[in-house]
Amino acid sequence: MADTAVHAGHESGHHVTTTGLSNNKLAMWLFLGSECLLFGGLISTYMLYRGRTGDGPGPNQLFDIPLTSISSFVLLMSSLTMVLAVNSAKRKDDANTKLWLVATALLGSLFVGAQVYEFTAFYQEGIGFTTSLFSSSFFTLTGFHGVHVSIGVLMLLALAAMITRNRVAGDKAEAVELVGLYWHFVDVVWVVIFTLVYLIPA
Amino acid sequence: MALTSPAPSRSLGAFRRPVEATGWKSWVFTVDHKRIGIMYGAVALFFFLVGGTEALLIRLQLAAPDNTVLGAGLYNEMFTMHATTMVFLFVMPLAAAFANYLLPLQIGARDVAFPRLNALSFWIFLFGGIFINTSWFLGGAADGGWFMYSPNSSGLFSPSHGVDFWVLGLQIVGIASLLSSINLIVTVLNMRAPGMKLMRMPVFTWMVLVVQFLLLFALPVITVALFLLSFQRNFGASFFDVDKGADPLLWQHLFWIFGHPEVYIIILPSFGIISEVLPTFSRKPLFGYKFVVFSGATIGFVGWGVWAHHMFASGMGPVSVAAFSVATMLIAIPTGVKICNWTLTMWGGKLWFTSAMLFAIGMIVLFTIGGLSGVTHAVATADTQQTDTYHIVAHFHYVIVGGAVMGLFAGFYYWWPKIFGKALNERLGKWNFWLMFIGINFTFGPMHVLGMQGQPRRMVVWPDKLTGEGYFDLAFWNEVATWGAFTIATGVSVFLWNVWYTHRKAEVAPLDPWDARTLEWMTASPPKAHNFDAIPNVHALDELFHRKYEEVDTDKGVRLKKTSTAEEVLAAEEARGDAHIHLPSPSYWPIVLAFGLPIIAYGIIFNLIMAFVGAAIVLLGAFGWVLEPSVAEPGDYESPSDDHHMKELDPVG
Amino acid sequence: MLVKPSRRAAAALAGLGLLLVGCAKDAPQDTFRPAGENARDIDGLQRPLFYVAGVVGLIVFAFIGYAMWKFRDRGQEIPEQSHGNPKLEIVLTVLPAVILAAFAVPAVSQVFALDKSDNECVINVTGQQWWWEYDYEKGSTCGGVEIPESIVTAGELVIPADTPVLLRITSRDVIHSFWIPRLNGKRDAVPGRLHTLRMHADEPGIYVGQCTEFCGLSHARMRQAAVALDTADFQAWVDNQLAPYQAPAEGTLAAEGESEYAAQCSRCHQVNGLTDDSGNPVLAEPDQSVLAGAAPNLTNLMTRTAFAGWTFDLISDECRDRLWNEPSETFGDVYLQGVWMYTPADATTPACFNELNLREWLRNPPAMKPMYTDPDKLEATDGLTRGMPNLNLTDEQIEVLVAYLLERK
Amino acid sequence: MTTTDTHEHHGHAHGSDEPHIPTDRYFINVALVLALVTALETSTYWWPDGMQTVATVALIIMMTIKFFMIILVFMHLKFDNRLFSLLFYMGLFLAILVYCITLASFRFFF
Ligand code: HEA
Ligand code: HEA
Ligand code: HEC
Ligand code: CUA
Ligand SMILES: [Cu+2]
Repeated sequence: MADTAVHAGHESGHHVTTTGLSNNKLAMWLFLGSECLLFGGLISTYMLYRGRTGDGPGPNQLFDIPLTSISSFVLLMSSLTMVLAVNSAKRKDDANTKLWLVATALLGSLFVGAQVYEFTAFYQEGIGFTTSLFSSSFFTLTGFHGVHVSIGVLMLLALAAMITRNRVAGDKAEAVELVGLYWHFVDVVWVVIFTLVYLIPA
Repeated sequence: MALTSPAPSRSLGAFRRPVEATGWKSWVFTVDHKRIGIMYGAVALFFFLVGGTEALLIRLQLAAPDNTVLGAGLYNEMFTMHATTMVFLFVMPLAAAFANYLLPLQIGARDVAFPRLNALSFWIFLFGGIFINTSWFLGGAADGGWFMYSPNSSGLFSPSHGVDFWVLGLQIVGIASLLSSINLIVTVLNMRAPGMKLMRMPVFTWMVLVVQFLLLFALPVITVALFLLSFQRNFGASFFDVDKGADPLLWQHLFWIFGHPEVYIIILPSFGIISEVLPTFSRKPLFGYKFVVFSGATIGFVGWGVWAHHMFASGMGPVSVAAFSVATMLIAIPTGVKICNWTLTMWGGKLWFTSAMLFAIGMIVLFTIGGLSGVTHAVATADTQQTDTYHIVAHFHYVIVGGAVMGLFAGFYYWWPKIFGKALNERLGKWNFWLMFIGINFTFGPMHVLGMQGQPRRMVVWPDKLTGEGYFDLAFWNEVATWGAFTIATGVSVFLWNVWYTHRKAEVAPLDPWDARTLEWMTASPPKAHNFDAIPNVHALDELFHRKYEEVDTDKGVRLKKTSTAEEVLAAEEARGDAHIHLPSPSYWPIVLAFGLPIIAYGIIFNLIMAFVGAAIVLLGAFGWVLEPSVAEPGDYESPSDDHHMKELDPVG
Repeated sequence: MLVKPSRRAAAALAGLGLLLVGCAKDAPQDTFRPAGENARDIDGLQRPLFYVAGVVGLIVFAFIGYAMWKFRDRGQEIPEQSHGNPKLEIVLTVLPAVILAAFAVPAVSQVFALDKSDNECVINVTGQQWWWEYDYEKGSTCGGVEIPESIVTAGELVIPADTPVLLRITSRDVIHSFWIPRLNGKRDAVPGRLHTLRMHADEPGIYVGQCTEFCGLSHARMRQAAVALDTADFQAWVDNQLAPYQAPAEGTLAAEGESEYAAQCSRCHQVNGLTDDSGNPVLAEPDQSVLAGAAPNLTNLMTRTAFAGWTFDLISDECRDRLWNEPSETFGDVYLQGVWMYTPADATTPACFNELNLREWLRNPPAMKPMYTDPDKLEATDGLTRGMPNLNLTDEQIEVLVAYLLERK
Repeated sequence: MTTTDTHEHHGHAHGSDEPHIPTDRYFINVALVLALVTALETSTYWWPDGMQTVATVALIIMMTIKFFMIILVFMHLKFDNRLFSLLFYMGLFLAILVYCITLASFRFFF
């Protein structure tokens, strides 16, 4: 979305907006507001169907809380590294920005890896995507979240690469901040999922 | 983003950036909101003819009892696609067309906030629309009705690919709307000219803003529903599979949480349009501007709490029914405010009955009829008699065709000279209006009777033995409705003729043919690529009016006198114009990226390998997009600072 | 032809004239002609609603019309640029609010009033593509009449008049909606859910309806009727439904039909009391052939007036018209005779029997009513049909089957 | 939406409205608190069965705390322009509203 109309007479590199706020950041927040309704729908579907396990196992037999707690913790910490990346970028400290971006991506990948492991473990216990309503809605919800994390990892790595090759079009610090907003949001969604799906007994 | 960033001009080496200012390439790769708006409009009108032809086939089938024009299967596909086409491929994009074209002009901006994203939205919409309609040729269209209730929409009960096309197509079109909603909200919040405070924005801009918020928050809900359905149909999940314990009402809730805001998405742009047209042709400001704006926002908000009025007979329980019944009645209040304000705008005015004005007044009348029947549905027990009968079909066609479509036609007549430099013919316009106005009443008026006499909707045949006699002769009323539909079609044909006629014959229209009031009339017609030579400074609501008129003392007291013409206002503006203006440059990537989406969708239906190819195209598009600076390097492209290329431009082409 | 304007239009206009002198014939599903308590309550709220809506509309149009005339451009000055009048706005906001509040109160209380579900006469109603099945629960009492055994019928719901009846509605496949306009509003039949709907008919008579939730291919041909009978007639109806099976006399066409039936039809349809050669009851297994897992029970087919989703008449048009217009006092007597109604006592064939329809049905059901029965296209359902397939019966087979079915009365 | 009304073009918008951004140290402290809360959350898994209701309530509260800490601090909503909060909270509010009503109509809560 590195894209904007240009007002006349301001060729200084910064365009002026009515509110003084960045177009890109407004767009990102709007998008995140919209995502609330997306994840809300998926979470509600899960809540409605979590008890409908058919002949298959239910959440209580299945979830490995210690493992998920660790991966939740990993994701939480990736928010910290992300915010450090943003701060570095604001200081125009490219080296540290890249470092923290890659660290965030690594933590994110770790989380996705844990999720893949979790899914395979479930699969071996005989619960697949189509086993029951519970399983379908569980995999859909966590899968959607996983895809969001994966896209985030891709964006982080791409951003790090672009910073290395100095090919970020526009305000670098803002680009980092935008990816950061997305990343934190994905984390926040997991905070909700972790509690509602894993910790609160069905 | 900024211009000064270090970025190579030919990001992918092989490709040169498109630079054409004329010819087909200047349209296909354009990022100009005006051209995108025109393309949205043209495509939407095309789909109107498609959806209208489907409507005519429906009406032919229903013209007589036990008729045999369409078979049951085809009929079901027909009304499903009629509704889908009309709602998602006609009214929404046509509103997007007006919004795209006018919004930047009305707030005094050079373009929308994200021009390439804007182009992307258009192409995604176009490809999505084509994608859905190819289902007709690839094994049959969707046949589950436009709200696609589960479990009838599952693979078990609708095994053809029609529903897959519908699901994936709406998913694609939804992406387009979501992106453009973000784009337009940012535009309104951030791209306003100096002095253009929120409460100085034209009402059309306001209503479009509310609509974009509705889209922003409603689309993800149907996205969820569509994902659940396609996971069920294509990947074996069981979200709506009752045997596995699913509850089919989940779909209904998800659909209508989206679906009800959707109906306000349909109507609010027209509310905005007529709020521009009425003041102009009454020579008075809109009565109660603040109330109109505020009630529009209220409608948008309350619209979130009424969705289950579509489910009064679904058996969701009396508490829910009662609560939603009351909530639904509430919504009549802010709408009533608008009706009153429009009427009072005319009150005491100096009315000029142009075609645009007639359409606007016709819109109020027809919408009021539809709105009042809406209130009769809101009383839940009464609705259990009305629901799923033609009484409902009457309601929503009055509000949609009588409200939204008439409003959009008012917009055509009002803004045509702005957009194309030539005014639509007024004589033909009046024929257009009266044929449509009469046709609508004859088509949808009798449906009130049909419904209350017990004719349910979505019935391919209606048995002769169930028509009464005289007033209750349903066969007669059905026949009237069919004649009415053809009257509407004649009206629409007159419109098409008018477009052609104007394009070929009409003279160039004056700069300010209607003595209008808002910023978009303060620039050339059609506007230059960069909209305004100098970004206007705004001092008041109805800025242009205040620049044209002054209060002067006469012997009869204070009178309004026209002290300068629009031409003079424009000349003064141009005189302080910037010499050099950079505009965002055309780009390949929007159309490339958009093209990948239907490929993915075909792939999901027919062959997963194809889906990967589509995904690769999307990735390629995204990659090129991110690396491409928004303005071409000087070597690539010199942005026109004069309007020489606009002269060569064929506005309709 | 698609549009047959002249004759019908003329008739309708004539009818319109007649209406003024009060002789128009109502459409059978007229919601403005409630025939029972529930529908009457709704009507009592709905009518004032329409009147008020109409009056509000007229006021709005009068204002618009007046403004259009009064303020048309007659060369007057550009009017004063007034921006509104907040006081007036508030009045115009409060006014509709008051009107709406006046309707909200009865609207809410009626929702709860109509939702009561205590009742001793319970009938289970199951929708499926594309017909309704009724199951009178064993042991319930309807209008003083005991139901000693469960009774299963299709299409035509027989209830005691002037007695509250509770329907318990569900579905076996997709969503349907049960609606008898003159008796009550609609209630959806949702698979996996049980919904209740109260029925009450003041007087004996026939009240027709239609499935109103889109349910696929033959939604338009999924109809139903409620028949109300007074206590004595209802008792007679129940007794007849539970009467023991009467095998056709040896050597008749019907007897041939019985074995044809056992061979061809009994895998889907049930005729209670039918036994095979060794005396074992013949039990249908519709779930082996039909997706919904049921086919109409044919034990007393000839007591109904229409079949196959109550779409095709089992009685002739004249008899139907006569029956529908039968005064309530005599209605039950006529109705209980089934296809033998209006038949002279000494006649050997039923005067009202619409044999043509039934034959056509047996010859090729999907041609008469669109259904999913083409074996090549039943992949999604593993070969189970949705509806009755064409069994490629010969004329002789149809002949004997009709004879057999004619005795299912 | 008063913030958006004050929109006369300030010379260089970016400089002037740049929100106050806390130091790295501050963020690390916040992350420590978050980690602590997560640990507490996880511990509910081993709480005795009799405390289920208490655990549920506690979990919801902790979830809310974490949610808003991340939103407000890590995503800078607390320091940033109020317009961002408005846009996001609109979505959040509508999501909670419509989905809770939906679940309520399925008798999810009672
Ligand atoms: C443009 C689209 C649009 C608009 C604006 C509306 C507006 C309204 N609608 Fe409509 N509606 C649809 C499109 C729309 N609808 C569609 C498409 C369907 C069917 C979907 C389907 O099933 O396929 C539908 C169905 C529908 C139903 C479900 C019916 C059913 O299926 O059983 C209900 C029930 O309450 C309803 C109510 C209302 C109400 C109360 C309003 C109100 O907003 C109307 C408010 C306006 C007025 C009331 C008139 C002006 C006011 C005054 C003059 C003031 C004085 C008024 C009073 C004192 C009453 N609508
Ligand atoms: C934006 C929405 C919209 C619009 C504009 C319309 C417009 C029209 N609709 Fe539609 N309609 C719906 C939305 C809309 N409808 C919806 C949501 C449903 C419910 C579907 C469902 O139940 O699932 C529905 C259902 C519906 C039905 C009920 C079907 C049924 O329940 O069985 C009918 C029946 O008469 C009907 C008729 C019409 C007619 C006559 C028009 C007319 O106004 C159309 C006028 C336009 C034209 C006639 C086009 C002009 C055509 C020409 C000039 C011909 C030239 C052709 C070429 C050059 C190719 N509509
Ligand atoms: C594969 C299953 C199947 C077989 C075999 C079958 N039917 Fe049917 N029949 C049905 C179904 C399903 C319906 C309901 C169709 C509808 O109305 O949509 C039906 C409806 C009918 C009806 C209408 C009943 C009513 O009250 O509405 C009659 C009569 C009938 N069948 C007669 C027969 C006869 C006679 C035979 C044998 C020659 C037969 N059927 C064989 C499945 C079957
Ligand atoms: Cu059953 Cu429609
Ligand atoms: Cu609605």
